[in-house]
Amino acid sequence: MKAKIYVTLKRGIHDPQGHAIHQSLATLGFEAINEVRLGKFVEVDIEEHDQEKAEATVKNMCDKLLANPVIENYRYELFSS
Amino acid sequence: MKAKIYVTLKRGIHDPQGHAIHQSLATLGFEAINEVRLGKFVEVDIEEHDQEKAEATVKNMCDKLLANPVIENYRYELFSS
Amino acid sequence: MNVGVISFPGSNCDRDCHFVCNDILKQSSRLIWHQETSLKNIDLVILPGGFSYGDYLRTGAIARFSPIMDSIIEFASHGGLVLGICNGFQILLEVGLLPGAMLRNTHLSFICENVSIKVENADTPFTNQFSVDQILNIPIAHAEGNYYADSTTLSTLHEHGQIVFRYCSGNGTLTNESNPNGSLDHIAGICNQTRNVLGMMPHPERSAEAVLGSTDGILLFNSVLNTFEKSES
Amino acid sequence: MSSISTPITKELIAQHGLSDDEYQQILTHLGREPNLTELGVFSVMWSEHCSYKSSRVHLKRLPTEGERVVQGPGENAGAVDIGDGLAAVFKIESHNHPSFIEPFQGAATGVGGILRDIFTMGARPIALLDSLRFGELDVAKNRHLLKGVVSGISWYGNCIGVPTIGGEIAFNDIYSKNPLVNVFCLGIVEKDKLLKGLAQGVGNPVLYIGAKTGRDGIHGATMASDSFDDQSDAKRPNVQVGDPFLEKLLLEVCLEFLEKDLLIGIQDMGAAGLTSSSCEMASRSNTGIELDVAHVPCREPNMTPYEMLLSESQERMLLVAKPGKQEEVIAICHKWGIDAAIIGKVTDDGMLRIKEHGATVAEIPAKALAEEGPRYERPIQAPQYQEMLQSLLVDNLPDVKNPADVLLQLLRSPTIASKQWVSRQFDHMVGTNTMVRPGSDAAVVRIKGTNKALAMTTDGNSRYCLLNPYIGGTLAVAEAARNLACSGAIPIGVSDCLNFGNPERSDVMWQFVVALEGISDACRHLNIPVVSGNVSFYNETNGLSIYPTPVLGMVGLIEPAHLVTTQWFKHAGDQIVQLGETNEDLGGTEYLKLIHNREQGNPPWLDLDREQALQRLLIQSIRQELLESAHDCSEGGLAVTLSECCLSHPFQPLGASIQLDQKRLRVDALLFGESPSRAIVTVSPQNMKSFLNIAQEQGVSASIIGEVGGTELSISVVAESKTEIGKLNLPVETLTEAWSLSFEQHMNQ
Ligand SMILES: Nc1ncnc2c1ncn2[C@@H]1O[C@H](COP(=O)(O)OP(=O)(O)O)[C@@H](O)[C@H]1O
Ligand SMILES: [Mg+2]
Repeated sequence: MKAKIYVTLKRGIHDPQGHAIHQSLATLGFEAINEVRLGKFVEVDIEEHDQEKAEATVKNMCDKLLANPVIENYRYELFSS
Repeated sequence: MKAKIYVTLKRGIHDPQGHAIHQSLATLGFEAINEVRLGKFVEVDIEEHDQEKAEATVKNMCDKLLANPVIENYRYELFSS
Repeated sequence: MNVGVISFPGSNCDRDCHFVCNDILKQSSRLIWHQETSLKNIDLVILPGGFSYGDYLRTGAIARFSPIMDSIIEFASHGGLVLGICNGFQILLEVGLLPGAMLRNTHLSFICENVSIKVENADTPFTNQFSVDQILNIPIAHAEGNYYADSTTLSTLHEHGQIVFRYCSGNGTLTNESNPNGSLDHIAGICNQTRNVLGMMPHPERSAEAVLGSTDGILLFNSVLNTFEKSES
Repeated sequence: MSSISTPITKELIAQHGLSDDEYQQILTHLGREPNLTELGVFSVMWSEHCSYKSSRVHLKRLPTEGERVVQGPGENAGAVDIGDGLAAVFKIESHNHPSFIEPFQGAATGVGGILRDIFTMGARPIALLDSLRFGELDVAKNRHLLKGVVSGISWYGNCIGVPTIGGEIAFNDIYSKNPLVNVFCLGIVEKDKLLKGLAQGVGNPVLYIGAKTGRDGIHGATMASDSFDDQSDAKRPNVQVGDPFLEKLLLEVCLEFLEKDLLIGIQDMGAAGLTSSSCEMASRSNTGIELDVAHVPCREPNMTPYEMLLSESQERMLLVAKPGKQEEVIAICHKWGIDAAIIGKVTDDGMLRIKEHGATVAEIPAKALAEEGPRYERPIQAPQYQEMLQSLLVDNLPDVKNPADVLLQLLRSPTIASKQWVSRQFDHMVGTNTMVRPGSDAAVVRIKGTNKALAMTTDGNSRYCLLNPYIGGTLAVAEAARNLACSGAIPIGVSDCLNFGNPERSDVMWQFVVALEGISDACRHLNIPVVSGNVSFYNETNGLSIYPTPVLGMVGLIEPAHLVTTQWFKHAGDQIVQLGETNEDLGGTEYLKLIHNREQGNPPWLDLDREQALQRLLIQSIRQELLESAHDCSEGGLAVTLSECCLSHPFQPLGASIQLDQKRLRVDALLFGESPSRAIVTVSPQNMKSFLNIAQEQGVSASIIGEVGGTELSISVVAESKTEIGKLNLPVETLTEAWSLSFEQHMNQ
């Protein structure tokens, strides 16, 4: 299966990169923008056809490595490949 | 509206980060993984209620700033906030 | 004193730390490959600066799973002295030996220059040769030194005197201009509650010799040596 | 698709950038028609980039020998003996075009490439420098390019842990469509352990280590060929992505091989990757190499031999192991977590033979590819506009009215302003060797385990070269050497990066040949051997070539290590001495360009004997500890040089009061002219007598022009009648503001 994982900074944590993108967009003339947040997008191709097992694996991966719980949240979607 | 933008390396472009994550997952015991690719996930909050106009803006932003057309592709989704 | 400097793949200040311990401090020091698991006879563990695993994904995120890390956790839990410098600090945060996390510098760029830091706690195994409020001139070199912790963690740090170094101006005041990376509360270095684990972004090993422009950093190594010698006698 | 069956048409030949004549030569070398794979291999190896076909006959002119030379041009990098059984290994290389297409990755992979050139020689890299040219910063695109290039260099160099200790940046519109990114690297090796790109010992195993091969950077000309296009274009990205982490591992692995003495030879896979490394190693050793591409670690499925041979994936090495050592080589690679595979063996028939699962798919004499490619003596003709460029009637220009204003403008111009915005993005201290950081004439690193230090600099002034390529060439060498001398170092070797336009144009070729003559003459006179270098032609966009831009990366030796001098004023009360003479040299100056909007005139003639005397004096008096500071006088002239002496102190700027005798010169020439062979030094009062004695012995004109101290820089120009005819009075704070904030302001506009 394929997992798409989105790792984002928790609300309330200042996101310097998102902030910089926001500013650059403004100088490029994109003015009506309220906020920009930058996160990571991880695509993982897992050799597992069982949805539930795949989900457990993905969750485990995120908890262990892909996201840092002090500052980040994650969310994922699974697709059969 | 809110835009969720996914920026990924084009197929065939070497992704050292994805590769390192893949290897790390393997040493952590996640063995049945074929590939990991790392991309960016940008959330933009636009002050625009017209779907079409918002879409044009987002596309424009991606072309101009958010994605590097030489090595990256992008895709986006729009939601009313 | 026996020093063990951990080499992770991508560490690049490991040899510099080894040089200071071995050639300047004249202590026995060795590089320990991250896949080793023994810290036998080691009195001080240094997690050096660099880009372990390229800093890919997140700084320190992959290195924390190196085989040696379990031994380091064990070593620290028995009071062993652990010093994390720059990337080493980031690894200590990721593995949870120190609280908090590291974000990108607010200005986003890598920054390499000498800064002033102020000693907040001179009563640790790493800082006993300093005095409180002493101002040190010391190099930093990082893109992610913007320390973050939630407010509860921050008050705990304050309460237990865990903030060891803070960025300051040349005369010791805490100004925004003298905070090079946007770090929370100007934090440049913290220790754990038992004081035996220290993480800091500035590089004491780069300011340990007059030919390199500053010797303020050597006092940190002298402090550790002093701690060690006291515990031996 | 089978490349063997693809017919070789005229069109296909042209798409591979080969001329009819070159194709005929291929037929002669092979004694038959090439197949598509072979055509591809010839096309890359005979490209200008790999074969030096337009430059090779001229490069012979460079002096490449000297007592200290351990390895001259012809290897991955040059090497110079520095005593204590050690050699300094160094080279400079360009990555101009990739950096224009994708500034971040282009510059990053440029750093990766030059690092590999150094550590394949068995040397541990200890310093990087970068020489950059961009269009003016008021254009957003140029700022974007600069930002990308700087972060690319910073990312790669910082990550791998080699300090970027210096370099230079200059701006001119001419580089807007063709920026230059040249990177210099230096490493240290035990002299008798130097590794070379050799493939000796028939039957010895050939190994591939490092990153997997992908379809990166496969030659542009060949991409147009649809005969093998079974996938979409997107599958053949022309941009390579760097992996500094992997390169760091490769570096450590290579040094471990050296320590354990496991190798016969090694070469990095740079341009034309697998092909160039294998045929060059075989050719140098008068052997052959046989490879089976089926064993090559690949990143993507279904790669053809053609693609594998031409791929320019980064962070890969080809090596020949000593007999029986291949397993140990592989074990070390695995310890560090990198791929390694035995892909072939050394043969005795002089052929580069490529197989795929045992079946031969290409077979070419290695020498035909590496050494016997085409050589051109292209037509040379001075351009008609040359005379117009050189003619300048200074008398028609008004002399300076408000020197203070002009000085501030010069200090603010990005070419002269402080480059701290750039250099602080580079880790310039990792390795704990950096004694002099970016910001002085040359950067200095100590060599641990010895009492020596090495000074390094990169220099080149393309406007001088445009106006007079010969003088420009000599001035570049002189300035680099003078920068080293100001730090106390004796120049011991140089690596040159020759960035020029289209060599098929006779005027460009003329610039090349004449500039090279200047460089050669100056190096010969100053006794500095050229041990390595790089030629970058075709720096041209829409028919417009860049200015001729030779860049020199020069290395000097300091011994004992502590006798180092920096450019900034140290103590109030020190006397300021001008060494060398100021003449009416306004041609080609920054002043003319910035204030009068002219890039015209003849650059100042360089008297090599005088230059040498000045440098001897600097080195000798630094060794006798007579100088407190020494700063080479170059762009912006005396006024800028003095300002820099005041300002560049890392934490304590100092003022100075100066009195200059006019000596019948225009005031602008006196203050902003760029006469060569000058330096500003400071001497404490008690050392002045000894110093002036040595200056006299060496025949160098030395005049005391002022004193360090106060919070202002004041310069007063006095005529023979003792009347003051020009005056400038600026608080150091004002100068600092102009000079140190300007770059950032330009970048953030
Ligand atoms: N301008 C030059 N002056 C002296 N030597 C040069 C010059 N240009 C190239 N060389 C030498 O020619 C050889 C081939 O250079 P190059 O093709 O740039 O090497 P690489 O394969 O590492 O890219 C090297 O030994 C280099 O030092
Ligand atoms: Mg090479």
